[in-house]
Amino acid sequence: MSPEERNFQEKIDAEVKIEPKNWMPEAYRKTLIRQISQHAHSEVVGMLPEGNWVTRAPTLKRKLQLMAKIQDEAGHGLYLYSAMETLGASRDEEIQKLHEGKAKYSSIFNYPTLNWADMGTVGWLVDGAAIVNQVVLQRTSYGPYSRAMIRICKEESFHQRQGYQILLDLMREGTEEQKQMVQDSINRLWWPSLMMFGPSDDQSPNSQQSMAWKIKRKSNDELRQMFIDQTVPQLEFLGCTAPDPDLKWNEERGHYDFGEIDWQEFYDVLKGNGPCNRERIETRKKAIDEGTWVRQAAKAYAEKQQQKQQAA
Amino acid sequence: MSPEERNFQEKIDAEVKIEPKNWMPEAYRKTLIRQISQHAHSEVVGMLPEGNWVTRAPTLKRKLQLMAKIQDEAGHGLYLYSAMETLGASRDEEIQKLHEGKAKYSSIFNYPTLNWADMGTVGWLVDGAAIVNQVVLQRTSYGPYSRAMIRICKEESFHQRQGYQILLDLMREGTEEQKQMVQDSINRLWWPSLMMFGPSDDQSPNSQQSMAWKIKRKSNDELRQMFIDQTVPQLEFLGCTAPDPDLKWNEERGHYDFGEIDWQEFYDVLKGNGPCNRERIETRKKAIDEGTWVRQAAKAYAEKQQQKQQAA
Amino acid sequence: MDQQHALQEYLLRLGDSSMILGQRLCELCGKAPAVEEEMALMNVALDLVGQARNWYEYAAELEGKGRSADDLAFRRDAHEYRNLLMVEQPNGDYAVTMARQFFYDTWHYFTLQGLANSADERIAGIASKALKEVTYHLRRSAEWIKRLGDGTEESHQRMQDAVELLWRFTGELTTADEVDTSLEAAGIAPNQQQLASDWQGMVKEVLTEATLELQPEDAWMYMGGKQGTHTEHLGFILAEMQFLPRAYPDATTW
Amino acid sequence: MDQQHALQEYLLRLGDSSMILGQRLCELCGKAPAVEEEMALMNVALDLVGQARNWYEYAAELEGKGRSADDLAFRRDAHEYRNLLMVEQPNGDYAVTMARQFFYDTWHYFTLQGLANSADERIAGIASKALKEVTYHLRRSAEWIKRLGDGTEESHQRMQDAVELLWRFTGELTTADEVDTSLEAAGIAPNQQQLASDWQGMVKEVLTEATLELQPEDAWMYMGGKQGTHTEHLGFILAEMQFLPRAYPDATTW
Repeated sequence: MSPEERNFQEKIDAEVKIEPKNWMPEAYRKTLIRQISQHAHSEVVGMLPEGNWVTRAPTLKRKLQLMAKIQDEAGHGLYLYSAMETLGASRDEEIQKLHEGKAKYSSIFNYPTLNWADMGTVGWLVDGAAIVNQVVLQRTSYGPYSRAMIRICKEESFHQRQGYQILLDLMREGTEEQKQMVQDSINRLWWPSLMMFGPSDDQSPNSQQSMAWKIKRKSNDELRQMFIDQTVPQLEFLGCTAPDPDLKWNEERGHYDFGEIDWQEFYDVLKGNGPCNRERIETRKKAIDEGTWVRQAAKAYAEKQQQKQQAA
Repeated sequence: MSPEERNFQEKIDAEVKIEPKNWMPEAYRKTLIRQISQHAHSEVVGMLPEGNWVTRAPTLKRKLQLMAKIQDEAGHGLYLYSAMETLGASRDEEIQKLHEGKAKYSSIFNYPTLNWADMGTVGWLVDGAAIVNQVVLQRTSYGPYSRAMIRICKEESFHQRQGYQILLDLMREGTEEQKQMVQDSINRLWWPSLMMFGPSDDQSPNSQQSMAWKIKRKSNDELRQMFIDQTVPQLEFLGCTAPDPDLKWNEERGHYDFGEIDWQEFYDVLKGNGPCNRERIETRKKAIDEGTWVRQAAKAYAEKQQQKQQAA
Repeated sequence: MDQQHALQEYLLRLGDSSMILGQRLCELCGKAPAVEEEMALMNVALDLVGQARNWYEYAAELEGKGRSADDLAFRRDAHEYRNLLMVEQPNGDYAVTMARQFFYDTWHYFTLQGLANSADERIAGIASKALKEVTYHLRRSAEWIKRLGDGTEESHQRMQDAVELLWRFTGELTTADEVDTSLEAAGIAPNQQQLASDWQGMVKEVLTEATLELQPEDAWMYMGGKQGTHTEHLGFILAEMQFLPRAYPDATTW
Repeated sequence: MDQQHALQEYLLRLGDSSMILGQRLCELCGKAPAVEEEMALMNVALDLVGQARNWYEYAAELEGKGRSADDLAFRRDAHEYRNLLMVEQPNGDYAVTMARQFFYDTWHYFTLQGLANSADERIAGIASKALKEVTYHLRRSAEWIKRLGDGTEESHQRMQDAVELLWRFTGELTTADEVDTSLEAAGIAPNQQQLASDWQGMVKEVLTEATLELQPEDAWMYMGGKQGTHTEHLGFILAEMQFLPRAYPDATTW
């Protein structure tokens, strides 16, 4: 281990944040770029399943809430891309990778949103699962990422409560049809939400180094268990069920037991074979491709303005 | 007058049809090409205001009726383009003129269809006005055009009765809202329907020659009066009113009197300044432009097939 | 699964698939690449919606809850629709429109051929009549696959892309579920294995003649429409299609 | 025209115009040319729908028939909507989106500036709050007119085309009818002549700075939205926007 490397690891061990100007191992930088860009892409792609219902929100109040949430997500995307850029990465290049299918984003957004209750379930389960990940990441070793997480977590928690409230209102005051929407939504999104924590620990090769660098701070399976333990009581409070016959409290472990995830589906979706992988990427690619002339114009205009100012 | 010309005019006067292979004056040919192509364009552009509601027809029965009507119109378009081609005109060139704003089509289709009752009113008033024109044209001097008119008139009459039936059903069994749709629809389409007969006789310079050639057989004002006389009793039977305070029976004339048409609007729409002129032409142009590769492929395939057959 | 319920589901699959494809074709009104195609597309759509009405009428009678064919078409939300995912896919360019049509027509043709001999006489009657129309649909769409596949370089590429785009929705056409198999057992629905192999045979033959690459047999398939889990497109289709009956719930006539 | 009725109409014009433009911007979610624009468009849309809610609440109270703001938004068909034709036009490319926004923002800004001094205190309150938001909207869209107008050759041409495309809908922004003038007389609505000349001044200034050609002042204008006669687009917008409340009429909560 070189002195720089030792110094770096000592900082990490002492919970001192690594800042953009500090020395860092190339693998640390790369891992972070990959992780933060994935996270940023997820925020942006994550707007699509919600955008699918924002034109059809059933009341002014719900419409405004959903619009505010989508706006926040665009903001999170920007914030995360900035954090990523502090590591010397290029936003355009990383987005390019996304459009070529080389970069990942949260697989959950490859599932369609098929009824209005999904706008509640996405908030409750999907943002809920994201928060479980992100709460831990607030203490991640890279300063700008950690600070982004602190800010994002706050807003995500708000979204999560709002999502849960949608479901609660539908279950408490809704018609029979509306209650069925909720249960149908949970049936479709339950397992994909559990998959958000990634493969089980024995299948997760990169995790150990990330743990040592404190980029990651808990294992996939630990996080998944945390999520389930906090979510099941909320599920019961709703008066809904999970599509998992094996889900039950284990007194001995002090945790909920749950059934085996369909890993075939998990890896299918990861490989691009999810219900909406194709549409999501195409939508994003089209937006950026068709926006090329707009961005070029903005650049050309800015340059002209600068020249004028210099001339004046 | 040349012998050919005299022979031609004698045939006309004797009500003998002119056929494609017969000699005809160049001006006769040109006038006919213009008139038949306008008529064909009108059938095709006329599909658009109905296409606007075919995805929203409120019952299976009405949807099927509207689809059948649209299909008929496409058929009329084809039939008329064929009649036009017997005069040596090129369909592609005439369509090109349409897309460049150089050829006309019935101005009525530049008005939007804004509620479901418009599907009744278009049938009743618009097809009704068209029929008044076309019934006379069944006796037009050019054979292929005359035969096209006979066939088309039959189907149009069916459409007109169907359109009237839509309105009658709505007025008899509809809710208050549905009845309002009908009256609103008549208010919007009444005057544009009267405009379908063209400028008043004193403003219609080409008419006299067309009358002599028996391309035209009655004057614009005569046809308009015929239409009003047959339509007003139907209007009253519906229990609706026309947006014309001057409309009333003139015992002396044995006809209905009616108010002055807004000729400014008529000429505006003719010049391209109608509510939907731009959209209608753009839609048609886009269809044909975007279909170029399809037509090219069909042609290339047909040629390949022919070559194969010749080789075999 | 009791047979009455299976039959009900099966009729909705037939009706909804025809209805939704008919609706997609209606969207093309005035937008086809030639006036001949305007007429042909509307003609096919008209057949399909007419067939949908026949299936709905039977389904409504069987259900016996006082719902009409119109109620089935205009008053069910997306999760109650049972159409194949294929037919709800967007029109795309004309290669996509025609590839979708061909994949569906092939399925439709062999299905109706089987149903024409159904033990259920009402079904056999509707199917026999529809088969005549669909024979023409299939001939037409197969012809377009060849024209575009073996036309110009551009059309070949577009058709190849269309086949590749839509392939993931073909699994549903050849995969039987409990509804299908229980009705097959009752002699009501056609032999599902036969149907699958007929479909594959015809598709292979036409794509090959059209100089198009076949898609991998083990490709990942997107399914669920027959059971009511759709793509995001269906909701928008229904919002438009059902607007009037829903906006004017008191209207009893139109 | 009695003032209560005029006021009712006027509030719907304000509410509906904001609502429909907000809806059009919602359609762009995930489709903007940059993530910054995603955020900005949704932000503007959010302001507009929020303002619509405020106008609807006042309109509903005034009407006193027990209808809610939601009823006004989700239970009226196209002929009952009173929005400007401009805002219901399709998004088109980004030049069209921004030209539409700029023409409307300019009208919106000067209208709200006038309404902030309305004799009707409730209106003055809503307008004052909205004016802060719309000041930003206008700054932003004017900036885009300049960027695209004076950007690249392509963007200049696109923006020029957009201005030309939408010009026929600007007449409605500067043409007062009886509703406008009767409320102006009552000190409720702003001076209509002033509004028109302010609009023209601002548009001229920004287009000129953006190196864009001005459109003829005597151009033919398409009007009618304020009186409830719309373009063919509005029906489709509403079918989508109103689907859920209409499909589930018994739902009292969402």
